[in-house]
Amino acid sequence: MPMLQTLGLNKRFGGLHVTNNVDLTLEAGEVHCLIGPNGAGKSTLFRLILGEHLPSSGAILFGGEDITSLKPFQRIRRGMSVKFQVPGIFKALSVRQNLEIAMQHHYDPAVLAEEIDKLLEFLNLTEDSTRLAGNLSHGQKQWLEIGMAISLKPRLLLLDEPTAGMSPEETHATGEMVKRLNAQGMTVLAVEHDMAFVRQVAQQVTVLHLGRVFAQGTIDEIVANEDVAAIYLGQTTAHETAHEPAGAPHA
Amino acid sequence: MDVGTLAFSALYQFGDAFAFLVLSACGLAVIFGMMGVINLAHGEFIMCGAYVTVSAAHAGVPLPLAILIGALVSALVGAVVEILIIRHLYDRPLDTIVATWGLSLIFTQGTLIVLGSTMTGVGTPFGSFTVGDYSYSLYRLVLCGMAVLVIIGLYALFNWTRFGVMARATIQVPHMAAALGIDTRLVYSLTFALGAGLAGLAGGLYAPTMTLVPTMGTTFIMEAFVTVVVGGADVFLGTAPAAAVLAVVKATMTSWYGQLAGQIGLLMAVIIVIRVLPRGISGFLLRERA
Amino acid sequence: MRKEIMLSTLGLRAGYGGKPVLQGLDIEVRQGEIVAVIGRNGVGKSTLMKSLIGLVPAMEGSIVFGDKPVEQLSAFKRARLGIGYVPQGRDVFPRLTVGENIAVGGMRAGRVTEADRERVLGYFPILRERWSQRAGTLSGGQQQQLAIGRVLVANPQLILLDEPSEGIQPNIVQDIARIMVQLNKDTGVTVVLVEQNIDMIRAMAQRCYVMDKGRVVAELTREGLADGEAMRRHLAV
Amino acid sequence: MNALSRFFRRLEGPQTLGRGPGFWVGFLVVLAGACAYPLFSDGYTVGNTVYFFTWIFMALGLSLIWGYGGSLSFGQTAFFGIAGYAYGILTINFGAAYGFTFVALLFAVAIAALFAALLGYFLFFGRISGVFLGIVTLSITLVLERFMAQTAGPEWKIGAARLNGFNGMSNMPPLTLPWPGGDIVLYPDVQLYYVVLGMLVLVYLGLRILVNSPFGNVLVAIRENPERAEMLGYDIRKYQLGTFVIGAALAGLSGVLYTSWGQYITPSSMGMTAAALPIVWVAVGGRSDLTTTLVGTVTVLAVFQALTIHGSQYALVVMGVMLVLTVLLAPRGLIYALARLVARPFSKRASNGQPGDA
Repeated sequence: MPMLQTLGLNKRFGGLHVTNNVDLTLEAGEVHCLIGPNGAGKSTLFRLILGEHLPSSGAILFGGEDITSLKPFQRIRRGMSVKFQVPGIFKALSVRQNLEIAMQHHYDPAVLAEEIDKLLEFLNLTEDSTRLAGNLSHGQKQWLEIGMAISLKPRLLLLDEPTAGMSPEETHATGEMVKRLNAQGMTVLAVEHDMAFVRQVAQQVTVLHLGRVFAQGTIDEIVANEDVAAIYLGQTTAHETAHEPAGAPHA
Repeated sequence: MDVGTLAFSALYQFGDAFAFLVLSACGLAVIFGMMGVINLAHGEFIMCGAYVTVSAAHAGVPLPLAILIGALVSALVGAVVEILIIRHLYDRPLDTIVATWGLSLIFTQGTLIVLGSTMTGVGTPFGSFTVGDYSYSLYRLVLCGMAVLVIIGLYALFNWTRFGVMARATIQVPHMAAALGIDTRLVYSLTFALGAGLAGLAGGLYAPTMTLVPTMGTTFIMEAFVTVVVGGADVFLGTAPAAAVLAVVKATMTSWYGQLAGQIGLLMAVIIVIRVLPRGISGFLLRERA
Repeated sequence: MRKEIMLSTLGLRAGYGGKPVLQGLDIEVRQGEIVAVIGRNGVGKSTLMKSLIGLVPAMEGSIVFGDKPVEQLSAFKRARLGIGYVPQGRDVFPRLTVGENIAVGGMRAGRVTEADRERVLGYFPILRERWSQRAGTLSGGQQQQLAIGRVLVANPQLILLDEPSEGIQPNIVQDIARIMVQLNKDTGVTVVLVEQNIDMIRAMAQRCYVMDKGRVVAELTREGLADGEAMRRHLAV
Repeated sequence: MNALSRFFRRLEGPQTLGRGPGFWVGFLVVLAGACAYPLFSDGYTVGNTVYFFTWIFMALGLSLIWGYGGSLSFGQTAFFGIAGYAYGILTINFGAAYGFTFVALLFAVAIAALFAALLGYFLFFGRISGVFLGIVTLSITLVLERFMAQTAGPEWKIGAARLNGFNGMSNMPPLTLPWPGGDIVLYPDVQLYYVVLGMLVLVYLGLRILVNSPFGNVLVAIRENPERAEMLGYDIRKYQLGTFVIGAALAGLSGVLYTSWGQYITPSSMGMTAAALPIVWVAVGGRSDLTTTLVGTVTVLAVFQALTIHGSQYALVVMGVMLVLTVLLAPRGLIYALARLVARPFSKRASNGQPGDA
């Protein structure tokens, strides 16, 4: 049974058709990346899956259960977890408190402190545990939020641009972390721009464009796809032959 | 009583309630719609307009002019308040509520200290007329007309003038308005002054119909709040329809069970509307994103 | 190409809160140039545009427009000096009509003259068709044309164009690129372009700055722009 | 045993400013001073001091709702009034024998809490927040005041209790302790002082435990970032509703104590001015901490009373000015700002000295 399935998902805002008949299937245990140009509807699809928006039509199945009309916290309790693009952390609280709030209902109070310590170490934030989360560096904030997300021990982890603003080394480290979590059995859906990251982690890639599923396949299939190149990746081969814009000035 | 007089009576009650709701609320709605600020000193701007109007009338100024002076003085006070206080709090809406409440305390008590617990009013002009067995105040009809005029005037101001278009642009996307050369701070100051001025106008218009006491603002604010909450952020799509709907509720409840019932009816209406349409009538009409 | 410098920054540090996103950034744009700024997501390209127009405060360093330091001026004053800003995501006023949007754009120069309006409509004829429609109901491509037309109507000397291709169909992207080049030729307007779409950069830009971590780390000439390998490396695609 | 010690360890934690031995020594000194105070004063003055104390419960409740939870309620005095009237109606009808006044106290507080639960359900489950919450709660308070103000006629009575419209109810029995050899009637005097002081200490410590518990963690998380809190699987509406009810119960407790202290309650205790006062105390003190709220409330009340004695008219003007200035200059509260200033050198040393939290 697929971990997550969207069936004919549509979302309109006023006159804008942001998500257009999207069918997406995530098999249990895979890392699936969602790519596409800015404004392709990735974030909206993400929020539909989370339940922050309700779809105009269509259905969402999670582990076979219809969750289309469930509230976000109910989906979280069924085993989803999310890391947002802009780190959604509690800025005025310490790093430790952030994790405590995330974890307090999932662990026995007797071992909670110990579990927090373990996670802090995993996130490389041990030395910053008493700092206010708002004072962390950008990358550290991203890490903290990933930590809060995985501390719920989700079946499905949703990552919205997890490496935005990270250096190449940090990006790579994040990729390794995602692979480790996947090896432990976690299914991951990531929206990402950074193709190096996608190449590093993805087993399946879906390209969204203008709210529709434009292409789907493995990373190699996607990279080889000329249509994808035209709208998004801008591959040189495709570009220099067929896609020279009409008005380009000549050198 | 025949059907005609009955209908007239109902219409008169409705018009009276509608005028009161529109005039109480429009100043609050302009400020809320433009800046997302709920001005808890709104009642005190109304009181200010009423006091200035009556003082001017006592000094021999004709009533219409006196009302205008009342509105202008309120607008001026509003501009000063915006510059001294509100301007610094735009990113903290809850604190703005708290600060304007502080202002409300200062104004109410300050007026009590300086002018005493009550002020001699002016009589209601125009007298009355009878339809069937009942007599009606002509001035109430004037108020009704004024309410309609205010709505039309605001519509014209926001749609057909340079300031109006600038102001609407500023509400919708403030940073972009600034990036296109609009002095958004000035727009905010003027808008706040406009809202305060409209409150003053309401005060001036109702001054001849009520006793002037420093706490008279509280007579208006509940109605004003309720109208704005039910209407949502848009003055035209929100306040006017909300006032119409609420006027029916209020007029019906009032004529059946008395004034308090009218207010309780309003309160029930607001709780129900807020539960069903969290962004008010205009939010529903516009179906804004998110 | 004329030599006068239209816009320059020196050691510009800017950003929100404590930590600046721009960390000592220097650029120099000459009058009549179209200069692109490229770089990965999150390196501060949009912050640069916002700090040039004044929506993000400069903490340190200078921004000179023409011969006037502007880093202390608020956004509306910079706009009135002749900087036109077309933001990422377009930010048209959704509940104003197309005509009203154009009118707001013209306000810094007083009223919109007949001639200016016709000039803009000449470049973007679609706006004439949609003149009394609410801007929020336009498609992305139409909104982008409106956003450009809205600054154009006030005859700016410099246009800041932030990711104009974002979320727009390829053919309209090509249209916009063509029109901008035409505009540049016709009026000599200077353009700073932030973009990720390689086609668009090549179609428009005469020169290109590469940004990383809030600084300029490389500069590409027109020849450099043609080198696909280098471009892809810098965009890290 | 383990669970119990964990429970008491929550007396201090990241959600409360005062911690460490220094704070608790100070706390005990102040408490000892408060206990000894009646020895150095006369019964009348002590009775007056109780008047101050009665308000603090409402302030602490508002601190919980607004300062910790981030929802601004202007309706605390509505719950205050409801409980006050309920106490009056119950005790006038059933008298004070057999400790019934304390049963009435519990009933009155429960009625206020029930009303809050009903109202809160509509508000929070309708996702009302921010300024709207303030407006609706204020409107309800004002309508309640007007309702009570028009109950002057003889038809407005419940059992033997006349509501008396604008003049309010009076002559209900004060709290009465059943005691072998004769009930102790708690008039505003030393005995009442100790009873209320005891309640105050219990409520204060109880709230400290609450805000440092998992519940308090979630509450603060909702204030900081409701979306994230929801994405951690918390039904934030339930937490907000729970907090609102607790805050209302505390306001109700204030209402009962006030009513029994002065043996009267009037509609104006729910009016615009009355509703503004809790906001002033809590905002000026520092809403996001229980201790600063408590200290702030006592301070502002003392200043207010001093002003009232020396120029009663100006007291409210000064309150208004204080509120505006606090919002503009010390948004987190004056006492809070002071406390941070004093605590800074200590907290630095603490965080350097011992890694992890204390």
